[in-house]
Amino acid sequence: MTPRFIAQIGLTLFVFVMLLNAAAVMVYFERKLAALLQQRLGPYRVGPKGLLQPIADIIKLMFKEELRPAAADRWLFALAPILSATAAFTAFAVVPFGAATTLFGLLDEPMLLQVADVNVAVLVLFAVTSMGVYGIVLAGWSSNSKYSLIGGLRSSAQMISYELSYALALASVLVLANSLSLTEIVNGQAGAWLGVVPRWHLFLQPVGFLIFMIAGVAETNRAPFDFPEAEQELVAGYHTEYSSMSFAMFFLAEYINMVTVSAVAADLFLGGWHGPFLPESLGWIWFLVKVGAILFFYVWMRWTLPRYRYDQLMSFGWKVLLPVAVVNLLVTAAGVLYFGL
Amino acid sequence: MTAMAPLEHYLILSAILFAIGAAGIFVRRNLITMLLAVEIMLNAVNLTFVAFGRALGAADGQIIVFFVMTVAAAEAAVGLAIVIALFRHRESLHPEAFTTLRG
Amino acid sequence: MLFYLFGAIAVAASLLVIAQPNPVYSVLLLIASFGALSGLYVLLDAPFVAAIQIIIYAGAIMVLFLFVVMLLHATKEEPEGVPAEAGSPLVLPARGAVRLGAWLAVALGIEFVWALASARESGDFAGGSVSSVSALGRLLFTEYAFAFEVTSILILVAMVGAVVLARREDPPDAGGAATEEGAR
Amino acid sequence: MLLLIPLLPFAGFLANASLGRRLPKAVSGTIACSAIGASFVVSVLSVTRLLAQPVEARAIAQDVFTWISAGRVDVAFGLRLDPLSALMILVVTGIGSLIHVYSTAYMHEESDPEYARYFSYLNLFAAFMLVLVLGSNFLVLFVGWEGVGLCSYLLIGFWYRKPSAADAGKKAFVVNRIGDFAFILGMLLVFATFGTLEFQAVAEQVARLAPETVFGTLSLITLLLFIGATGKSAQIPLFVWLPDAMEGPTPVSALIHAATMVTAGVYMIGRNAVLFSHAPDTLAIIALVGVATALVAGTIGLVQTDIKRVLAYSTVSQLGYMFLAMGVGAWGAGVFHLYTHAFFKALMFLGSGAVIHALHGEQDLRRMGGLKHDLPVTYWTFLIGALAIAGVPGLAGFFSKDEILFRTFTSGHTLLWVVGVLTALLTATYMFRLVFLAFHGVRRGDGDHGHGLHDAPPAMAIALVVLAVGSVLAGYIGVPHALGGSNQLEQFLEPSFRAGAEAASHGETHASLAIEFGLMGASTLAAVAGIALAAFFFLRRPEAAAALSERFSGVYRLLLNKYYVDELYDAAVVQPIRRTSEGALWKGLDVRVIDGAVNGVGAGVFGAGSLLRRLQTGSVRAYGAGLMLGVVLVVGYYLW
Repeated sequence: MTPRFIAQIGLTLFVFVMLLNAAAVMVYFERKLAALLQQRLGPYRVGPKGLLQPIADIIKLMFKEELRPAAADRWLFALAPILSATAAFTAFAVVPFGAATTLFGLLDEPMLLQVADVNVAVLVLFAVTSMGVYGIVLAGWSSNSKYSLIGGLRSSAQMISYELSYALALASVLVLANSLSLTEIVNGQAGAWLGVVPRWHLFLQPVGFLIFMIAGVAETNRAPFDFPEAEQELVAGYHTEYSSMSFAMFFLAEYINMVTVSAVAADLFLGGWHGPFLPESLGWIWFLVKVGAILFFYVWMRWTLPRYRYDQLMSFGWKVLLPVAVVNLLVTAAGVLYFGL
Repeated sequence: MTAMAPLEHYLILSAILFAIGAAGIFVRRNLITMLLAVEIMLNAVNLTFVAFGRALGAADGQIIVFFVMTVAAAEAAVGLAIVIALFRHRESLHPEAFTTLRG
Repeated sequence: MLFYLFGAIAVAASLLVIAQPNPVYSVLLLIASFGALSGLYVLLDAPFVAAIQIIIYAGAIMVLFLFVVMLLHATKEEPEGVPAEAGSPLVLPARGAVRLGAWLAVALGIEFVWALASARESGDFAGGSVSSVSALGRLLFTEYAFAFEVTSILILVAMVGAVVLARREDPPDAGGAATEEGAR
Repeated sequence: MLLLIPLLPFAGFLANASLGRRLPKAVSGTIACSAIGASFVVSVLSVTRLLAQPVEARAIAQDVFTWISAGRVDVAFGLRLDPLSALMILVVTGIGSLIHVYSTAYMHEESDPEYARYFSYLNLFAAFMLVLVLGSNFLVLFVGWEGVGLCSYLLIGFWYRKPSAADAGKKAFVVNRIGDFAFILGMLLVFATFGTLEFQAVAEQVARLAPETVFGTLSLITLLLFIGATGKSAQIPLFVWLPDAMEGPTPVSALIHAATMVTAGVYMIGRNAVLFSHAPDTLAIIALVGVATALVAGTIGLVQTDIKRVLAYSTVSQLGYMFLAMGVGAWGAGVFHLYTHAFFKALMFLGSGAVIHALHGEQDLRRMGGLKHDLPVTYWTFLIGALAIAGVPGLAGFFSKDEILFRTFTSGHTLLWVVGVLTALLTATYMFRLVFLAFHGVRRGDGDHGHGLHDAPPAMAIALVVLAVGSVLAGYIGVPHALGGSNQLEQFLEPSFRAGAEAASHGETHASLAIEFGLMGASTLAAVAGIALAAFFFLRRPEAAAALSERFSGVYRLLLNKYYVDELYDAAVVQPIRRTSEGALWKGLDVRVIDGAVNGVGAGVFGAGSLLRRLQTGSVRAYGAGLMLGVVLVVGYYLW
């Protein structure tokens, strides 16, 4: 039981708890922000300024009855939310969120603020994300309900379609950074050009960033790409038949996925924990600020833009986004090759 | 890294998986499951490639796995498209339902 | 040892793939088997293969299978009721062929294991490992460049073929799932 | 540099063949003309460089690439410019350019794609012809030889929708193939005998041998080569294709079937002068064949009614003259005649083309007449050509023809000389028959072409005038000593007819001036008499000609039907082959043996298949079981 081992376990637990918290905070954040955008008050009864609302929500969900349709496939119906949530949590494991630290000298050598430092982190991220599809597909199918099935199929088709553009946008960053390790990619963005402009990949990859954000929104099934749960058509999509904690897990997964995508975007394009004014050891504050900004953007979009039509989404993904992503990757590769960027 | 299992064990595992895949073709009466059995066989071969590649210290084993996966993807796409087309004609996935071309 | 854990998972999952009748479970069990294989690849110092095993096999190909299963509602297996056509003695009755084939598969497995067991030399992992993705990439785009290009053509052909095969004769409804899935 | 000469027209061919369909006529015509024109310029530059070299070593060689290198065979794709080929490339590119220009107007009524096709063929022909004359060995020459044959076929059958044109093309091709076959045999024999195909090397080896007194290898080689030449140059017995070749467009007849391609045989003999001079037997045959062809063709030309056919027989006849010259060893004289003939015969073909053009396709002499007022340019230029070919003193034909006859006489072939003079008389007669029938007298054709005849358009007129000037002046580079000249051309060509090392041993045979003037007088007399004869029969008393043909109706019909040669060939060669093919090969071998074998195999396969198809159960798993069985057995075998 070396200190390092203990620190690693502590870090893992910390991330787990923080992700749970993040989901709760996001719920509050979203409801408040939505209210603001719609000129309402939002939750304000539970606790000061409604701050305890998420806790109330959780308690409510926990005490609800767990329902299962009679014709549902028992095992898969139970497995689906677990898969979803597991994939969401696991994906964050490879995302670094702060500079290496010795925890105030407790450790002999610095430890990365990242649950698992894998040298093929980006690939692992993909692998885990692609597993998330199964949760949704199985939820849709095992419910044995047409709303769920259509929602599940739509969702997975959408995720698979946009995963390509997502991956290609990411790949162009990989080409720039010449590494598959997220930590290395972040460290490559330290410093600034001419002392003013941060060396973020955002400035080298504006198109890539845009593609990444669009595909990220579609990946997480958020508005304006939230067909799987389009209320008007599908009641609530793949989780129509779910209730209580199973539903909570899907809910959790969705919010954690948002956080993950935001965190990855911050790492890949916005320089991660690097930023001016703050010492390296407090870099995680920068990281939180950046993730928060992207999350704000998410919520803002959801309450501002109308929903697309499903066929528009698919044709946009295959006929516009994917070609643009391919061209972007080619141009990036050519640029790296000829200008040695 | 802990001590690795000997190469033979990887190969035996691969042989067992291959046999399972081969048997699957005959045991199941569903075209889709039969295709799945083919995938098992392909993966058994992949395991052999990677194990041998590791044993010989060469990267070629991994490269070939890459190609096998590509071929598997193409095979799955075309195979499943054929299954869908067949299903439209016969409303069945039973392999013996498609024997119109027998001699 | 992790090898035996993963190996056992792979064998058990694969056995269940072919041993139970519901294709949805088969697909999921196969994914589990792939996960175990991916673990084995990590043990073999091939993290890249492990990752693409999950991304491509489990994440893309198996989704395709799952879709087709769901699309065709093929959750139940049909009975082996198709009678073998009465014909000349040369015809192998389907039932007999099936039984023979299954036993032959077992025989093949036994042969392989036997062959390995009787091998004179014992292999070990003395050779160094090549786990760097850039080394693989370099090899792929130099020595195997031709194969790589040919594979890309194969994929293109497969894609076109799948679209054509899965297309309905009547005009497809907008965003029909079948065409979308066939295209992948 | 040398390579450019054939390459430029070839580039023109590629351009017109690939893009021509979509180009307007002006563009494709310009491409073709500038390609051959540029080739002409390059040729002139090359010849200038050649002239700058010392007389004895005048040659520019270029090995483009190693073509075949296998064991003993080592052939380079070599080009070589020496005096003989210099003259030839100037003729080919010079006259070729004029004919290209002429064609732009003559072919103007064709559609754009057809127009481009025509010019692409014409350019391709020029390219091959230049390869033929520039080739430094037999094989390269043969490439050009076959290439011009191909182009000739394509251009004769240019209007392939007309059955007669398509047939004529096929006939030319087939007849040429017979000659080519002999040529290939000769070539192989050269290689077998000398171990090389280079002209220079062969000549040097031959020069060391004594001339054959009895018929031997050299004679056989030269005879085979000569048979090849009779095919290409339309000599007895293979001359039958040339008159039919007149189905092609008239400029093609002028370029290919009068000025250049048909002289390839003469050129080839001249190129191998050393070889041929060592085979006196062959030379005798060549001389005999030449003079016989000249006479036969001349007599046929006397009665033909198609304006182009008359010219075609005239061409055959003049080619006979050239072969006569070759046969008596007067290489220079033969090539001289080749060169002057190119001018006036091209001129006359183009003139006849202008006539046909003006009359909207009318080719029958009996429907012409009186055209000299309507077509003055054509008339005067044509007249110059006729005078030149007839051998009227002062014009090109006189010098060259006289040179041939003089050399024939001085080499002791008095009989050949007599026939030659007779033929000269015939030449003058039929040529002026043509002139008088077409241009003098009154129009005998239908009234519908009566007015609105317009003379040659500018592009055609330019070509005619330039060629007419050439027909007058071309002879002056070969004025014989007797007339105070120095016979420059012959001296210029002399090195080409000797092996490199051989000294100029046998100089010019110096006959006495009296004999030379006498002979000149005789041929002049023949020319004048011929013209007078024509004037009498076809200008003064046309009915006398009719009466004459009445009285000798047998001879007349014999001549009109070209001595029944085509019919003879049909009965002797074509029909037997056809009967054998039909009776033995088709109904016997093909139907019984080959079809029987094929059907038998089919039946066998069908029988085996009907047995094996029972294995085809249609059950995937049964197939799989079979596969597994095989795998298990094979693996088991190796384990055993």
